[in-house]
Amino acid sequence: MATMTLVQAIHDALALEMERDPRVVLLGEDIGRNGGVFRATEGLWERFGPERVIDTPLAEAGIVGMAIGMSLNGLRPVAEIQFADFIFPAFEQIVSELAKFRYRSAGQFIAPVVIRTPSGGGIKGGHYHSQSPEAYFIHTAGLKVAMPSTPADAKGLLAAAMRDPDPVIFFEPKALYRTAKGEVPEGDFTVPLGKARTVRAGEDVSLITYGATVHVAEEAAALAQEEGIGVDLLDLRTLWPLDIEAVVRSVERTGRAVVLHEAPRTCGFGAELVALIQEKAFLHLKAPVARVTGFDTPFPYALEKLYIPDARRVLDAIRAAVSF
Amino acid sequence: MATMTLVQAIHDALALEMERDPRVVLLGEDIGRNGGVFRATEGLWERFGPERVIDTPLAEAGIVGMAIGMSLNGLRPVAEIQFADFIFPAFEQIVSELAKFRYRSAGQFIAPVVIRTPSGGGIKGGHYHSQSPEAYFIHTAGLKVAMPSTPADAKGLLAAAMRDPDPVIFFEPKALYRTAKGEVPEGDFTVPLGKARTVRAGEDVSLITYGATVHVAEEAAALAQEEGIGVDLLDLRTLWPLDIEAVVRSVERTGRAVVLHEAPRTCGFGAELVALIQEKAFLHLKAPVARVTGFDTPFPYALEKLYIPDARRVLDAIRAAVSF
Amino acid sequence: MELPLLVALRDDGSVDPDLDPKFDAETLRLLFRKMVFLRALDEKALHLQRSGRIGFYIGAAGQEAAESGSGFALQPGDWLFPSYRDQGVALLHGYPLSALVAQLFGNSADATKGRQMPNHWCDRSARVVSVSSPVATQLPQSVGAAYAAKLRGEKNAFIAYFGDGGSSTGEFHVAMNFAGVFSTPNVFFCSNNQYAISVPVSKQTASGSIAAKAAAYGIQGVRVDGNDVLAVYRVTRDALERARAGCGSTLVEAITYRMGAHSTSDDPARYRSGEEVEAWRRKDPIARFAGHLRRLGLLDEAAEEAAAVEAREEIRRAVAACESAPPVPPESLVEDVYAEMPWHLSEQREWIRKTAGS
Amino acid sequence: MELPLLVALRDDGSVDPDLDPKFDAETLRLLFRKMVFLRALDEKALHLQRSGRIGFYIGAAGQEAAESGSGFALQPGDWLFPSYRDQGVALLHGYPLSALVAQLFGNSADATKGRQMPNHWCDRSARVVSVSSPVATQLPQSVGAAYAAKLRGEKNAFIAYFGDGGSSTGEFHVAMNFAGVFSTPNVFFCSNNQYAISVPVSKQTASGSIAAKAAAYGIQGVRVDGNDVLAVYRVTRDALERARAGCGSTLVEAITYRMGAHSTSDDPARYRSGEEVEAWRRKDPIARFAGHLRRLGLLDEAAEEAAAVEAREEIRRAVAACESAPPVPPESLVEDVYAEMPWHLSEQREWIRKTAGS
Ligand SMILES: Cc1ncc(C[n+]2csc(CCOP(=O)(O)OP(=O)(O)O)c2C)c(N)n1
Ligand SMILES: Cc1ncc(C[n+]2csc(CCOP(=O)(O)OP(=O)(O)O)c2C)c(N)n1
Ligand SMILES: [Mg+2]
Ligand SMILES: [Mg+2]
Repeated sequence: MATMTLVQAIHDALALEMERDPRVVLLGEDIGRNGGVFRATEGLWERFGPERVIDTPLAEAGIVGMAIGMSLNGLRPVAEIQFADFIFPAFEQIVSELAKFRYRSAGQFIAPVVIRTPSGGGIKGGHYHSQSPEAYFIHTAGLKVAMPSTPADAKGLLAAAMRDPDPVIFFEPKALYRTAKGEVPEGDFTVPLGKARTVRAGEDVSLITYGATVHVAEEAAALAQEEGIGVDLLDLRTLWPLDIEAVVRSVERTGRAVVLHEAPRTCGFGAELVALIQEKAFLHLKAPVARVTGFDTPFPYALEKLYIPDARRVLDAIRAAVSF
Repeated sequence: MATMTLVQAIHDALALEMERDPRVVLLGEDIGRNGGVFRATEGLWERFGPERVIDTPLAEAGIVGMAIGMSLNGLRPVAEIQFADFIFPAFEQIVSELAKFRYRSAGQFIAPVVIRTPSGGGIKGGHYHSQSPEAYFIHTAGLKVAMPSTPADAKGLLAAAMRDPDPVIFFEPKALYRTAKGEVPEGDFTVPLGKARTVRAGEDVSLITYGATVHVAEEAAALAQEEGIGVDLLDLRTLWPLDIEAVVRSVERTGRAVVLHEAPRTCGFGAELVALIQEKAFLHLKAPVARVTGFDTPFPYALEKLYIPDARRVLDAIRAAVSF
Repeated sequence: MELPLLVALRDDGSVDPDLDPKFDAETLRLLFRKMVFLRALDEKALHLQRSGRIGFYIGAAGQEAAESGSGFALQPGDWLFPSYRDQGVALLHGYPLSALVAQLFGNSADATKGRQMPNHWCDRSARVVSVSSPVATQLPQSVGAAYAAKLRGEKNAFIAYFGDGGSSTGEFHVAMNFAGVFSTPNVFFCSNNQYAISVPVSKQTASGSIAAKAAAYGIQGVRVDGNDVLAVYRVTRDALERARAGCGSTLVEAITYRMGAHSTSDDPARYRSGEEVEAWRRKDPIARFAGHLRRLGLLDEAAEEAAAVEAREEIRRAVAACESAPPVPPESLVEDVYAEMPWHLSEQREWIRKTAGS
Repeated sequence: MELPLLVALRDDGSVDPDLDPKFDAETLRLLFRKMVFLRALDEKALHLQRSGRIGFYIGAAGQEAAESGSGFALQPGDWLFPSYRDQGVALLHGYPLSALVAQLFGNSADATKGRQMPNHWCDRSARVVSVSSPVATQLPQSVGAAYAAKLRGEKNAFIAYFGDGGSSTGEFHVAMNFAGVFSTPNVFFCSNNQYAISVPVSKQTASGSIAAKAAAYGIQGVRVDGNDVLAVYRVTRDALERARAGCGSTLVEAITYRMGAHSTSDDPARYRSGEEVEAWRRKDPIARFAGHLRRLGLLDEAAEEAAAVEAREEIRRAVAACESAPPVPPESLVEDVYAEMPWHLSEQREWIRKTAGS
């Protein structure tokens, strides 16, 4: 075990997989000589050469389109989109192409591309350096979507994504890049896609989240504990395909649930979680499933702190659920 | 009143608004001399000239980007995206720009663009001539989203959208273009955005839908009636901002709800409807809110009929809700 | 910025020696039969569509020289990234007719399980990449695939097809630019058939030429008479060879004409005149090549007729062999979304089993 | 495909008579003060950022000739579609310094309610369109705005700014292409400052020149020495005039250099050498213009120093006037999403009222 920040864990996964598998190539803006604007690829250009760590022109459609083509022809490309906010020029390639290759060719052509991209707020980045666009991709059949909350998961999930036969959109909570530190297994290590992690067990209310808000949730759960409320806290890790069993098992036990994310509320992933929970555990529910989310506005600059759910908002929702 | 098909009603709204307001311009692929691949703009190029009915190069990003610029400078552009499946090259312009201009400029710059686009299946169009991507846009703060199910609503909602101060994504269920016929008020006529329509009243279960599946729902409701089940059928007309009062009022009365759409299930608009209903009417619910939706696959060619929800699937869900 | 228009088959009946591929008689005849075959395929498919036996079709009548000339230049290891109109190239690159016809029917004989509309086929073993409707998305993909080959030191070329309309997309720009920057072994073949559905190329770009855009990317640009099968062959072959030799990418613009409708959903009379169509009909690439072969004494009326009859017969057999295959099974709806079926699709398969009674 | 590089201020101290805008002495001095002002603004803003008083900043040191030369050519009715680095142009086009500085602080003095990061300002009354981060999205918008003016018979020009990196985007391509096809009154001003963050322009395009890409769209292309304020003024003025006169669009490439970091989040030492930076520092556009004015006897050391002092003082006052304005009110979070607040945002405002206690 080594202690790493989340961005170091990402780096570790990339370096190990590149070492292990010569088919792995990285491409994106400023990922080469500059080592990535968040330094996730630092030193890899020097180590693996500019043919495998590729600085591209400024065109996300080109980055993803090129990655798709690479994957069709046997490489395992990892595309970096510098900020999740800039993924939209590549939306056509992702939604119309990446997600549909296997299906439309009935398995003849597959596109196992990983798209890594920093998402979420917390760095005073305003509209375009803060968004959490995961719901767009969860709604798109054919994609897998993951988001780690700890360095160990960051390494393990990314390695798993890089070995997965399907395209994976891998969101990295940029607020955690340097603030999340933890023990990370050294060398070869994967965390399977599709398995949630119980962060803490509790009997009174399920709290379901992923990414940066896992830490907010932990804070809220600790505060709730002080009030005698036991929180069953689930970190989804893979958003889609969801670990539905873990979710249902928890809610069946607690009968109450709060879902938490930073992304805007309306048609966010929280809505899907609510829908699934009430479909699968209706008779266990003692209170409506509550959503604690970002606001239905563009991501603000000055009011960032207000926008991002904090422990107090989560605690309020926990209390409301328990006292419903 | 005149009897019109849905596409004729669209045409009528466009012609009348162009007549009424010289700021209105239309732009898109093949909308000029060709009158649009579905003939929605037939004759308008001849009548209003190529400066106001503009055939563009093949680039949706250009169409929407240009429309935004036109709207910033005082025009009222209506952009046609030939099929909703081809809206993704414009996703960057829509999500990063169109939706955010008012907010980021604190009201200094507004972009009242209408994007008309045919959506949904039913014409054997396969992957790329059949999709229902409304959820992407509902999730995007700053956009309004509407979808008519009748010729009268098509005319009235489109006219309202063209006069609205906010950007509107206007989905036209292409399966209804020629199959939906009905009475349409002549001359100036609008249907306010944000107001649902009760298609038929009933006491046992709420059935909530929009667009082409309104007709499927009517069929299912009639079948249910034969079994003695009274269906309260709501056609949302405007998807967002939702007529939340109408939804809650209905579900409070019936205590049971089925939401129905053609789009894929996961993170579809149905999930948001379920989440809202259980948040706002939890104690009235006698059964889980059921979703009847498209499958979580790309839209198929050969199995189109299986993909699109039919009256039988809706009826099954109604029965299940009532007998829960 | 005018690039010269390369022509091999001159009006006076001679062949430009610089562009003449110098085919032997057998090859010339074979090439002719390939063109005739395409015309026959289009006719049959349009007939199948009109009679309701298939749902849709996109023909390429008038573009046979561009299709066959370029397709003929491909070598087995090369990759093809086609658009929906390039069945002619795909067949020449090893995509079996039987598979193509089965795809039109989209029944259980279709290797792609009826997933897509007609004209949206693929064949992994022939390196024919899956066609998609969104225009020009295949272009950046072809650059990535080419990059992969280059990285491994393989010497194949990667050809991608698109139309004049496609040159307006953002994808065109990023693909050409990436190909220039990474010096990949790509050939971008633009079938400039004068129209993007109803929009004439004059409204698509003010540059006057699509090939000339190559200079904006530091790649080669070539303008060729797209109704001249020998010239098309020659410039495509050269471009592919440059690619294989590591000399970078080429943008080929083949000037041709779509003689029929954009697709079976289109009515071209709405946007172009009979005279215009007639003028281009007189430049029919098959007739033009036939004239050349006749002048060389390699073709007579009987042989011409035989080629058509033979083609029709082969197509008829292919149709007969698959038309009555059973429909695709309902459960296949939820297959191949992922490598392994996740729980939510297994659930959805259960609904299908219940409701479809299978 | 090389376009000539236009230079007015020659190395030998003379001015190319064909490019000389023939400014009077007062105007030359004014232009100089504008450039000095920009440098001072950057210095102050960087200082504010380093000391934690503002969160972020994007400077343009080294690009003052491109900014001021082009901005000086704008006329009041013209529209400006800037990128995040073009505060210099905006100020010249009537965007008040007070507003710009307030935007850096994003507090209640900011006309845009602290909605965006520093450098993302706008001003409707000055026709300065809202800056957004996504690169090049403003380009097609500027074509639409220009189209609107053309439709109404107005005679304004529409200038949009972007960088060398921006030329790789799909938005660049569609904008140039639409401008060519619709013959709109646009000027596309590319500040080729040699880098897109860390990526040198040689890896951005293999064409060697961005201006040369204009030919691909049938519009005018001009390459100008971007560190030569007179030449930049001249080519921009001409391009704007052509636009206003209905002669279509121009793509201007100004060859310049970003002397500082990409933004306050960037460390340029990671990707470029000290020698390179030093070489460009010797081409500092302000020093170069100062030399010219000195040779003309229009500037001495005292005047130069006075310009800097005056600039610093004006900026200091602007900062002082808004720095301590109260923060934006919490409820403003949910305003301006729509013209009228829908129910769901009213609900969200209620939560804010409750939790923020306001
Ligand atoms: C991105 C996108 N937008 C719109 C369409 C609808 N569409 C299908 S074909 C076509 C015209 C294409 O013209 P061109 O590229 O010249 O190819 P051609 O059909 O002439 O071979 C259009 C607009 C599409 N398929 N994809
Ligand atoms: C679409 C998009 N992708 C990525 C980014 C991140 N990014 C911000 S500035 C920049 C470089 C821009 O370079 P250039 O266009 O040359 O302008 P400059 O900053 O040099 O003025 C990048 C990659 C972005 N803002 N937008
Ligand atoms: Mg064409
Ligand atoms: Mg730059």
